[in-house]
Amino acid sequence: MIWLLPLAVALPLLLSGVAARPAAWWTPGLAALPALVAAFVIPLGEILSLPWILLGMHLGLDETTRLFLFFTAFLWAVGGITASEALRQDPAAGRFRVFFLLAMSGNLLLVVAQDLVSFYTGFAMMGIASYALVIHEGHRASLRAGKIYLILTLVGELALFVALVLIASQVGLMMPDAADLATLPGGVIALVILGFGIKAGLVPAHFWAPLAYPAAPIAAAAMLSGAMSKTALLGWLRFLPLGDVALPAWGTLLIFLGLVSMFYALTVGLLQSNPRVILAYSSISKAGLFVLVLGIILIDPRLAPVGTAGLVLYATHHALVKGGLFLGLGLRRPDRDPDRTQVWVLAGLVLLAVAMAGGPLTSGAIAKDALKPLLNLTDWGWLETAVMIAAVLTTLLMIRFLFTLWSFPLAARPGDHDPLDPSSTQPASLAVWAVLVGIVAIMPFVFATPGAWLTNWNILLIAFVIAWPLLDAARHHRGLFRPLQHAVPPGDLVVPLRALRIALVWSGRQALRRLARGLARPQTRLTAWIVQWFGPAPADPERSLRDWATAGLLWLVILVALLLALVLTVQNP
Amino acid sequence: MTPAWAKVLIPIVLIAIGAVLVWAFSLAALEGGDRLALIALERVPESGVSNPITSVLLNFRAYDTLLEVAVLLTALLGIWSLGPAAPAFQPASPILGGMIAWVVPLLILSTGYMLWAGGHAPGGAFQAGALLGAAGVTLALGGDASAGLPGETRLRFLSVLGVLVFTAVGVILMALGYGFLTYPEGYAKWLIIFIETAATLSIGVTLAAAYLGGEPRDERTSRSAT
Amino acid sequence: MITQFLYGGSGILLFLLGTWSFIVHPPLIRKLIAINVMGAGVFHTLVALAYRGLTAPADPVPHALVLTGIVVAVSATALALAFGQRLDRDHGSSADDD
Amino acid sequence: MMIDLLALAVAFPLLGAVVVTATPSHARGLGLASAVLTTLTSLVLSLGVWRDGSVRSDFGGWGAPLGIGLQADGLSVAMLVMSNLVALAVSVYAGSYFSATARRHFWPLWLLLWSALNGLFLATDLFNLYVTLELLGLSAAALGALSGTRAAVAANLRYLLVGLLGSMTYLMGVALLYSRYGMLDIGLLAEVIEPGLVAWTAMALMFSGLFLKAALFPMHFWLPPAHANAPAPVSAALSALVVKAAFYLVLRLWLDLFDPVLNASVANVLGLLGAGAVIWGSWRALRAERLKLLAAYSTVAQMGYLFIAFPLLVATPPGLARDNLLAAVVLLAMTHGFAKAGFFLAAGLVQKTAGHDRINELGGAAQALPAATFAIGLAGVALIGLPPSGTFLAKWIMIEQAMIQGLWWWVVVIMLGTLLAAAYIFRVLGHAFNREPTPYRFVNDARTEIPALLLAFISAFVLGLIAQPLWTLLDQGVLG
Repeated sequence: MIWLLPLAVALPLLLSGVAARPAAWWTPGLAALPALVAAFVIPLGEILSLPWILLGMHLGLDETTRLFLFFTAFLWAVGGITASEALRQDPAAGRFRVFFLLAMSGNLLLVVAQDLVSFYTGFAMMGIASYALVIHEGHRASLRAGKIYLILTLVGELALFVALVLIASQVGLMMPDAADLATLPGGVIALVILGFGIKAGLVPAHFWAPLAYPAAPIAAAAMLSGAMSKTALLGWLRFLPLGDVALPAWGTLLIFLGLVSMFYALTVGLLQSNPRVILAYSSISKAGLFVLVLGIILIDPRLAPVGTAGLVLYATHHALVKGGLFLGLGLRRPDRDPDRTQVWVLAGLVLLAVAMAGGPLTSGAIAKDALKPLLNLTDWGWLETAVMIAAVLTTLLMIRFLFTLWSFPLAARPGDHDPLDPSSTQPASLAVWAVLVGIVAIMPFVFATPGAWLTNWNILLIAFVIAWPLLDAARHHRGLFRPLQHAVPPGDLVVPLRALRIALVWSGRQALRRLARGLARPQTRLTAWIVQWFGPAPADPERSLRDWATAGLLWLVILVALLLALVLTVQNP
Repeated sequence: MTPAWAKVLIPIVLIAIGAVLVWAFSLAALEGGDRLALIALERVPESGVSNPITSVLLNFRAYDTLLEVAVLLTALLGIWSLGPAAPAFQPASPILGGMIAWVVPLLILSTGYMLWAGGHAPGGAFQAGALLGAAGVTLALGGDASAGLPGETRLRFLSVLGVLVFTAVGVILMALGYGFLTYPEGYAKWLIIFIETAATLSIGVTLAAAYLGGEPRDERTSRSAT
Repeated sequence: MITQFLYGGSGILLFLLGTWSFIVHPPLIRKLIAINVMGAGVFHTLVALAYRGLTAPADPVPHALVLTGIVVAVSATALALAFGQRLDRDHGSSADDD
Repeated sequence: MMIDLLALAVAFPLLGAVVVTATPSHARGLGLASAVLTTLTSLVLSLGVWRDGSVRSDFGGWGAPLGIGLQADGLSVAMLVMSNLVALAVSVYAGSYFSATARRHFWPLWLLLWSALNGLFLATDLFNLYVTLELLGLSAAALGALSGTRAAVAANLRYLLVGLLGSMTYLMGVALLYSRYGMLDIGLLAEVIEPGLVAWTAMALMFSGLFLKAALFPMHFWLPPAHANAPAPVSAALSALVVKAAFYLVLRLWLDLFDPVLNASVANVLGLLGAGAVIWGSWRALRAERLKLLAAYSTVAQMGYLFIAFPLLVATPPGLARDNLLAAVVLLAMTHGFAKAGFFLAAGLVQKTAGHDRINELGGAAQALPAATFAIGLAGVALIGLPPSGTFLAKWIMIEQAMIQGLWWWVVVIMLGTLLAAAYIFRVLGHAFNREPTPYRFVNDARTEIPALLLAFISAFVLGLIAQPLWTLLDQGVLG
């Protein structure tokens, strides 16, 4: 039975080899199915060792990763079916399928991997393959988004690589548990936070997300925000020393980072008008919530069991709901289309948005409930209030999202299924999306007791009280909020970063010019001297190396250096 | 453009290296002793030839020599790959032509002698091949565009003959159970002469062809050129 | 012994002269000659090593090595000359400018 | 009947060269046949070493010190397998790459180069190595000039001369060792060599000669023009195999001959040069305007990683950790061999289709050749060191060892090189993703595209995922 795990990882990898052919349009839809089955049938705790792969591959499931595997595989299956169906007309779909399957394989591998190397392998495969998904459409916007995504991803992966190697060299084990991690130096913790923080979209490393989510085809955006961003949480759960030692300084830092992420993303998100960008900022704020809870656990390790379970439940909820919201966006058609199914799509989207806001009787409510004990137990009373305010803002953000469903124009996008084409229908995508919405709908009744069902009703109420007059005002005075709408462009920080670069270059040039003016006279003298004694300065630095005498002298010097190194060093006995 | 300081520095560094080299070689020469001389000289009688240098070249270290013939072939092939040959020299004047007519046969005769002498005295395939090559060069200087070399097909065959015979002997001996380039007792002398003859032909042809430079032309054109 | 040192020492001197010339003289043909001088130096040194006094026969191994080395050096020189000739023919000018 | 696979690994390509020289009209068929035969021989030989341990064969039956022998141990066999598989792929590719006239020149020289490579990996005799190095250098320079352009001829003449300078210096070191110890066999010398001026001078001479041939920074100046101007299959072989052979020799002498003589300082000199190569080569690759020049500078950088291993090797005490480190170095060299060959072969296709290889204008050609572009991407994965390539595993082990030994500055260099590599690879790949229609036929020309793709695939997936046999293999040789 355990052999289902390598099969689950290998199937998408193998299918990616043939997925470029037009005849293989169905591959993304089927590739995740073994993984989905595996999530249900593999016994926990059993580990399959494949010592001949990489530095020894160990696959297995535990309580946490079973849920992760479930929602990851399920999302990829749904997304895969959507992608198969939506992109059939796209001439470049073959390329998309190949990278979609590679990213899928990487994501599944990192979930089921028990050792460091396999985890990183999956993580890197997923991250790099997604680059091709982000830039799939090939416009300027997507190329720019892809570039920023790629740079941040590579930085994150490099940080993580160093962190994992450091863990391996420090602990001496390829499968460390929390107790082994207790003695990690601070640098490693910082690298782990940075490496996964980029993937999760933690402020200030978040700005790739609001650019990439709207740029990527809808199925890819759903996977990025639903499945892939959750790998960061899994990574933190694995590689932060949770539950064994109290690290109050790091905990405080994480709480601070989390709060900043939540409030910053929610505020900026409210000012957006593109529903996909709004969803991106919602994801960033949720990453903030995750980090906040992790910080609490780091301060008080006794909370680890409760906190971990709560986080995993929250991640499941968020992954399904966020993935569902994106996929639902892809199923939207213009209002003038009298299709009855559109009513159901809208109903589903509303349900998912309510769940995202944590409305009663939804998965959001039970997820919030699961995290409640942590917020209550900490000494900081104001934290609960802050989280509550964030919840109100989240609700407002979801209201704003639903509002933009009507106001934001649905345009034909080359990568997506054309929403304006009335003849095109996506029966399979609709069906699997309906299943997804159904699962979200029954989640509260499966995972929690009735006490949790109504957790958040007061917050929802407050939000509506705030939203109602605002919506009313907006309806009566069109243009009232328009100045706010474009106050912050998607990808917020990119803009000041670019300005900073321009400013730096400009001021650097100015400084150089001033320096040059100051040095002009002595410099001419110096130059003359250098020209006289050292010959003209080469324009191409490689040119001087290609000069035989310089190269020859360097070579002789290295010969002498070798000799000196041998002669002058006292030999070890 | 070489910097002036480099021109000063290079001799200084080289002199330093030279001093170390002389010192190291003095140490080495003093402590070196007999090196391989005794072992080699002791084994010469078993090698099939009485000239110790030929024993080393064609028996003890025959593999080196095989690769060396291959290096020669590589150089020739490299030269051929660089394009056609330079135009031929002017035909020799009658006096020079007469001398060439005398010298070339003499060179070829000495080639045979050199080859044979290598078994017991200084000489051998390379010296012999060099003489043969010199014969070709002499012809070329006298205005023979093909330096007395045959047409393309035969030229190609002759130029690889050395490597071919050398390797084939090695492989066949191996197949017979003696090991690669391991001459069976009693046959060593004849095998060495066989290999040396082939090598001499190849070396001579290669040197002459390398002197001409350029690809071999096919037979008809080369004949009409001469 | 002194003869041997003289031979060996002059071999090293040749080697160094060749190296110097290879490095400082830009024309490729001079570099090629320099390489051959270096080779001559190495072979000289090797031959000096073979000397074992007036009475004992010389060590045949260095002799054989030198013979092999000479042929290799000749081959390399021939190829390099052909390269140079090709460059000359292409441009009519010398290949020294490299 | 006795089959000496060691001798055959050298003799088959040699005989093949003879045959194709004599019958140029059948060069392609006979050449390919010898290529297959040689590769099979090497594979069978390697399999034997993998199962039963190292083998040695003494030619002429004299044995060291008088005679010459060949020896195959784990290290040499690992390089042998890599170079023979790469060479086979290059042969298949070259079969349809060259025109009929170029083919006549390519095949004999190529097979001679191949026999030199095999001979070099199996050699045990210092002077024999000199002859092999010359065979390698001459055939490589001649092959590099096959494209016939003035730039190619000039660059390869320079390469030839630099190589000769290196060989002469190496030979001087050999002469010194012979004069002191009176033997040339590496194994026998290793037993008697002792620290002292003679051994040190010999080591400095031999290593500095080999550095020239390995294009170690700053002696790399000849490499980019020579490799970038050669025909694509030749560039692949030069970059993937020929410089690697010089590195192999440095490693071999380091481990087997000079082990009692060397120390940490000299390792640091090697490491520093390697670090310089990583940073300078990567930077130049990032700035390169032409695809093949980029690949050539990337070779300079990748050779640097291999030399960074020396200070780590010296710092690590003998034992399992050191064996792992050594295996990592070999894995790095092998992966780079496959990756760089695949990269050059694919780049050659792109160049042939586009008529040039200026990176900024390659979008259309890359779109027309999805398989070649994919091969460049896969090879890029290995060059950057992304998982699951062999480079990734190698870097993992090297960094782990460096951290354990407290040598963190090498980690900084490796990471910096990785970032730069990612930058220059994605600079190329970025041009492949615009919206031009991708043809349905993924492979346009199987003879040329499949070898490139296979090599790149091996480098990106196979070597990393199934590295265990390599560990077993290396246990049979230098490590055992």
